Amino acid sequence: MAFVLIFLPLFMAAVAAVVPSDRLRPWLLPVTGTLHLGLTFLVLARPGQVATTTWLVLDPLGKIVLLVVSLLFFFCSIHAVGYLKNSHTRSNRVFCVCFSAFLGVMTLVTWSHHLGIMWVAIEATTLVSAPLVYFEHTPRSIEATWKYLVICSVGIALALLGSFFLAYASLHAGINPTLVFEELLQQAPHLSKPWLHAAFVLMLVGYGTKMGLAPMHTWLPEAHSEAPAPVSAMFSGALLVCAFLAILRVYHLCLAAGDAAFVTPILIFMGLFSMAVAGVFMVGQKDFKRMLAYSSIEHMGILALGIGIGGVALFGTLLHVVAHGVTKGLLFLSAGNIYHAYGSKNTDEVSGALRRLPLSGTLFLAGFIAIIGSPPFGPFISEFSILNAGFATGHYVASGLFLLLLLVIFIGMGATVLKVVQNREPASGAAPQPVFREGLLTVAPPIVLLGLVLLLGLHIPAPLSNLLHNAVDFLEVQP
Amino acid sequence: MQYEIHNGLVLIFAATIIMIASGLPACFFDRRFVWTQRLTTALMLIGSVLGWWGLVVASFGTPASSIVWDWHLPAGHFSIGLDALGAVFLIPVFTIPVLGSFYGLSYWRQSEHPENGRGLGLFYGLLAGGMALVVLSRDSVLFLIAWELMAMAAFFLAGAEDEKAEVRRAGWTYLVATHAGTICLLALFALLRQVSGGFALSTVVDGSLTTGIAATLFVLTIIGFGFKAGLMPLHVWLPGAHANAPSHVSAVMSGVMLKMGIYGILRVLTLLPVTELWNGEVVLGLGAITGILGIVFAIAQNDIKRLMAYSSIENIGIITMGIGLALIGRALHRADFVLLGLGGALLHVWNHSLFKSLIFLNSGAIMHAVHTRDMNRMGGLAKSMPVTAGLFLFGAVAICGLPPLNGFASEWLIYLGLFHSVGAGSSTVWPVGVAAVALAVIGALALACFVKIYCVVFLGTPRHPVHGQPHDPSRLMRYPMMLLAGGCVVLGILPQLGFPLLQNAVEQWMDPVAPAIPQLASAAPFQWISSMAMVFIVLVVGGFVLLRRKIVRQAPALVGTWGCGYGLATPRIQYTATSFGEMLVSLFRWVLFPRFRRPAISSVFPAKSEFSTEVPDPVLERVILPAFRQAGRNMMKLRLLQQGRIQIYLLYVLAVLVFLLGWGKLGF
Amino acid sequence: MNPLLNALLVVVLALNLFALGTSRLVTVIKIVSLQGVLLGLMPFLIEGHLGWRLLLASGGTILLKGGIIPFMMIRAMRDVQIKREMEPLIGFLPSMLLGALATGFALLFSKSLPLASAHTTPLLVPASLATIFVGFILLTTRAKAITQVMGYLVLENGIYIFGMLLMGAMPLVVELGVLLDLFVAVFVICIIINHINQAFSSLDTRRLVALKE
Amino acid sequence: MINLLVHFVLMLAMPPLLLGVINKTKALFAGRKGLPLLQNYYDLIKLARKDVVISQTTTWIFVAAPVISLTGIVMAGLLVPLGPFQSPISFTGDLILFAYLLAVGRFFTTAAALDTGSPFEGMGAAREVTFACLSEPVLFFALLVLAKMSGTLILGDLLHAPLTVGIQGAAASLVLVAIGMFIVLLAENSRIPVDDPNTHLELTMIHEAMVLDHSGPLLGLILYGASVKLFVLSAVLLHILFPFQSGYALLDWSLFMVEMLGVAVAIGVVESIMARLQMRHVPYLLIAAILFCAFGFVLLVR
Repeated sequence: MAFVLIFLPLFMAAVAAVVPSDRLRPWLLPVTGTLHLGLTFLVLARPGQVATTTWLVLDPLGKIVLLVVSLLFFFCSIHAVGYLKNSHTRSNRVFCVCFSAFLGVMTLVTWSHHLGIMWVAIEATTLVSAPLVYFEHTPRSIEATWKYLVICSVGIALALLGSFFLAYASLHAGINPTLVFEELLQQAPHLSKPWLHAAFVLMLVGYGTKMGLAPMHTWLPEAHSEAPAPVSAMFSGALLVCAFLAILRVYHLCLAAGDAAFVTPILIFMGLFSMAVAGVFMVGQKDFKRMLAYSSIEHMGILALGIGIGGVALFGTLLHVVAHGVTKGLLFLSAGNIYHAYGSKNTDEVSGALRRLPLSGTLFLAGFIAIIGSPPFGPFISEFSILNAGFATGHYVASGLFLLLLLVIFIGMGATVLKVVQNREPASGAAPQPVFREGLLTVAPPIVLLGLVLLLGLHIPAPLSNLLHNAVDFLEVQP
Repeated sequence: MQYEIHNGLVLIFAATIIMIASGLPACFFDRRFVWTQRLTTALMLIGSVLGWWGLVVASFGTPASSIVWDWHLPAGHFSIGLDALGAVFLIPVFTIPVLGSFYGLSYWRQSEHPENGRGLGLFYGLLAGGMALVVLSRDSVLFLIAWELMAMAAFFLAGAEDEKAEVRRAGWTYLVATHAGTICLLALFALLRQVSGGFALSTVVDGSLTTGIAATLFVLTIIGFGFKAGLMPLHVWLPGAHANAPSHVSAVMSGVMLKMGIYGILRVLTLLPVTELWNGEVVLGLGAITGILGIVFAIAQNDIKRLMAYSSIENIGIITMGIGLALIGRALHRADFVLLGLGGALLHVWNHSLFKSLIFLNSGAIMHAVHTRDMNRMGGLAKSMPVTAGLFLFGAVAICGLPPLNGFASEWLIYLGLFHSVGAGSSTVWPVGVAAVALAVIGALALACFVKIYCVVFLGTPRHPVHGQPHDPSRLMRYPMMLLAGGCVVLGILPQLGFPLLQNAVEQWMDPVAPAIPQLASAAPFQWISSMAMVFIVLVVGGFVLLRRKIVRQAPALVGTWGCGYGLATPRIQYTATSFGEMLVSLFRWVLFPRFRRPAISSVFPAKSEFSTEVPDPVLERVILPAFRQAGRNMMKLRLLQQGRIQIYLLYVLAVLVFLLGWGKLGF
Repeated sequence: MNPLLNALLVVVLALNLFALGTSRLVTVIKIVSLQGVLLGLMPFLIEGHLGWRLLLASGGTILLKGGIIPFMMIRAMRDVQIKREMEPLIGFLPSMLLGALATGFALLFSKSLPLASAHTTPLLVPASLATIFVGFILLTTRAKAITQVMGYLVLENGIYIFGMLLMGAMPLVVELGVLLDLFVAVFVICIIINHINQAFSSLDTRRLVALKE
Repeated sequence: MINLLVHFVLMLAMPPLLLGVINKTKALFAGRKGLPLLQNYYDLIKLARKDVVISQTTTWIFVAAPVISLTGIVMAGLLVPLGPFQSPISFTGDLILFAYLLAVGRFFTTAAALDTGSPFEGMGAAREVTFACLSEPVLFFALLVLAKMSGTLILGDLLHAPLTVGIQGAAASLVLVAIGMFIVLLAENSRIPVDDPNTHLELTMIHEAMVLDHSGPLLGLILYGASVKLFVLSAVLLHILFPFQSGYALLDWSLFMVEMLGVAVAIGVVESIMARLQMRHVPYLLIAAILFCAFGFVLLVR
């Protein structure tokens, strides 16, 4: 099963590489997405862990991330067709190949239960997505790609060192060194503490770079703002979460080793710090795609905070993984439409989106209301339960700061969003030729995503909540 | 699954749903179909009628009727309930919005506002239904959902004309304020859940929590809901939003939505063991400050709708004073204080929703006639639009709390409570006494304020040529106002009508350990007020008729106003809104910070020039905005973190690594 | 065989300092490739015997780091016609001294590490730490894109050295995967470098500061 | 029953006499012969017979205002006990109604003034409402002191507090309250030093400026209402100044009338020996009155 899920997109990538027609090739993406989504549902339907080999196991955590990845890719692939239609200036071969390969390697991340494999897969995501960032071929996009490549590679290299430390911790404990997750989990209590802690820090910093925790986030705004809308959506909703999954692994080990007291302060600090940095850069942000990127940093911070608080907050955190992914997809896709219609990302040149693009503008606004965590949308439920957990576990200061930062971020984000959607259209017709029209392909995905966000806020489907509960139990399992 | 359905609750819930959905059908039709607006209004009407029906058949015995459904949220339950306290607040919800929506049929025609007409209808329904849901919900999460539904709908309503910069600014201020409030509420409910062990808004927290937690809960309640209610330092959003919203929306916002903040405070206070004296004194003082400053700011305004908005703040202050007195009563276990204070507050909730909506609708009619909100350009409208002028007079007299209209009834109750607690020699005599005097000052200032607005707008002669002949509005706009004015009269002469419900609500609010509560009717001999009011009306009408007949019989000589010998009196020399308020403004200069624009007299024969004053909101303009700008500037300095050098970025990674390794104290 | 291993490691450390000291890009590339080759040889010294798995892994390493990567880098360099690193953000001598300090620190620091008894004598741990530090120094002080890539490679080498400690832990597939990643990374980077040169007519990363707040 | 009748008669008939007494006193001080004591009655009768001149700018408010304010004042008078006797109407909380009935009159008088659109009357109206804002707290502090003393909320019993409860312990505050109330009496009835009833410089007037345009019966009603207001407020003041009771109705009534005339004389004396304050200094006087009464309250409850 794993191999099907992983190699299907890679195979499709190969097919895309040979398909000659620029007009037909994009349609391979939705096909891939649909098949992959279907298979994903089949896998998720299976109870408990789905083990293919000792290295490729889909545990409940992986299931959640896989769901997000596959779901988001499905919508982004549809949107991508419309997107490529609108920008038929250059060949989209590289785009299609890398985009579906991207899906393949991310699927690998979700399955991998061997930290080495996981490292390889995450490094691979960087490499295959670099050309996607570079799609526009503008100097800015080159720069973004360069920073993305170098910073992430360096960070992930550190994560490799961290993985080695883990293996060494097991070796030091007198077991023969291993990177297989199950074995580490069983041995967790015996692992040598110093090496385990060092490994945790290294992997937090390393994968945290990829996940976009401040201050290692520096590549993120650039990449998100320069990449095409569907790619940004995948980055923010799926890629970052894959890195988060890697961090969850080592977090899980620390929990199993009974080191919660060690990881908690670090994670809470990193989470709040990321939120604070995001807030600082969101206030007065003129580039609305950068603004969304910083909001991703903020939400990664919330995830870190959530697992830092731990315990009852885990459910909310995992729910937030899903809610944030869906909402951010909605936001990036609608923002992409707005960007296309105005040919600018700067709020000085973009206004009156509600008038020029009634649907996309509304979707963008709704997505904003959802992402700031106001009811009745999904993120509200997750953030509120994290908050409750924070109070329940006595992290009063952290919870207070959490709320304060939420307010700051709301102010920063709201100013930008309202500038975009409200007011009349700019007098100087900055509209690029040909004039962008909202097509079914570009508007339907965000609409459905909005429906999902609302659903998450009003009524979490039973299967999903079971999935989340299993994941929480899985995280809290003590060998 | 627990079912204790009383038909009343079911009807009201249905009404809520219908209201929420009332604007929806129109959205499926083209903006050219003007009849969709009538459809929306019809749905609002159906909803309100159902709601009233439900209120009539509902019984407020114990256990209070409630519906609980399981709900797939970590929060758990979809639980709604109805009790006397809720019913008190549901009455305005089912009254004002429907009137406003009829008014809107003529005031905000779909045909004249094609691009935002349907949206306005949609959010109008959401606002009304959301408010009803706020009152009904018995679960924190559901409450928050309803709360945010209401707040967001109000934002989109206030920002209906978002092509105007002023409107955008006002809307943004509102959005930030309401979100800040919501943040406090999140903290409040999270903390509440921790001490009460659940999200249910019906489990009373036992008194066994530390004073620190109790104080935190209390403060969070006051701040969180105070933002919505418009308590004084938190009122900053209110004037702008009310002034820039369409008039029937302002009517609903000011007449009903502000009360939701009051409702929230009262509802949460039923759950909290707030039994300390300082709580009550703080609320009382807050109310007094809100009342006085609110009305002082109102006097200083020249924009008719801003003035009304500030006067809403004043009335919220009066209501808050009542609540403060009730809290003091709770702390001292004096049932009569609670009865009079809370009874007066709740009665004032009704009264304010009546007369404030009346005058806001009225302001809409005025603006239709003269196309401006600046009172200095109005005048003499009583001749061209007599009905509007007459209706406004009802609102003005009522809002000053003058007998025989309803404003007096509620203020009288609060006065009674305050004087009682002074006479009874309770341990908080002097704050309460000062509060009583503050209420008196509020009354006097309110009188000055509404003499100003009524006379400057309707009496005298037009200060400025208006293009087109101003005239009374259409029936659709007149009838709702008439109904509201009628309400003012009825509640003014026969407030007893509401007593059973109020009594019920007060008894429910009072904590069970308190002594038995006396009957409101016995504590406040309203039959006297009623009879006095009727005598007063009879005497006045009789005297007026006689005098009128005498004057008509002798055919009075109609001449111009005597200019004290000055022959060339022009309308320009009349007292304007600014000049009328000048003395009071200068009395309160130390808090108002008025801005004068004086013409500079340059030559011997100076050219024509204008003198004007304006009083922007001091809290907003002098405290909050500067603080925000400063914070923004500092954040810009921090932007240097992201200055583009990849080498620096890599250093960050290394630095964090070293920092965390050091912090972790890995025991190497 | 520790003496020989340690000798190799000392050479690696020396190469680090050379890499820091030289300004000619070709030299840096050659130094790093030589380092890679040495690393490829070490497993034999540790394992002692020859297994096909070992051959494959080490052979891959030697081939990639000693052959393919330098080849690609030099080609890229020739395409963009640049010879030497310009004056770095901190001079060559200071960065050398810094590298020396880092090496010394690594040597002292690794004394205090709780290492398994088998790993106390060989210089593996200090060498790896020192190499990682040097890699960071290169990454953060050099301006030319190519030199930064070199820095990344040095960093990677350092981590590889640490990997020596636990030969068993890394299955072949993973090792090959790591190598593949490395290869693709360098490949992509070379393309990007090319484009950078076309777009900015220079490889000075200090010009890549358009994206900032 | 008799007392009730007497109450009505006195309240409706006596007020113009007070004005006469005030004028007489002033005249004596000025060494003039002065108007006859009953002059004000003659004026009222004359005005009642006169025709009305009405400005076109006015509306029905202009005509209704005098009626409304007179009604308000008279009904307020029914709540105030005269001397030691009970007031015709009394119920819990009527003290608030008392204050607000006076306020109703103020609302419509000022409205009528602005109805004419004349700058001078607008000026007067503005001053009237402004100073009212300062005299209201005085009245309420005074009521609070009495309420605290008597522990009741019925205006009648409340005003009788000095009589029934006795002034021991509250003497100091009562003195302060009396001073404050006297100032309010002067201000509310537009006497010197706040206002000058018979100046002819419109710019300096308050009450007189508001009625510039009223004529005939309208003016009559207004003047009469003003005098009744003077009567009522003086009656209130008297309860604090002279809480005496002989028990014989006749004696008490006559005593009360003498006291009233005494107050009138006192006002006259004040008006003769003081000059009118500058308009911008009036607030200080009223604030002083507020402080007096506030101190009285604090003294009582400390």
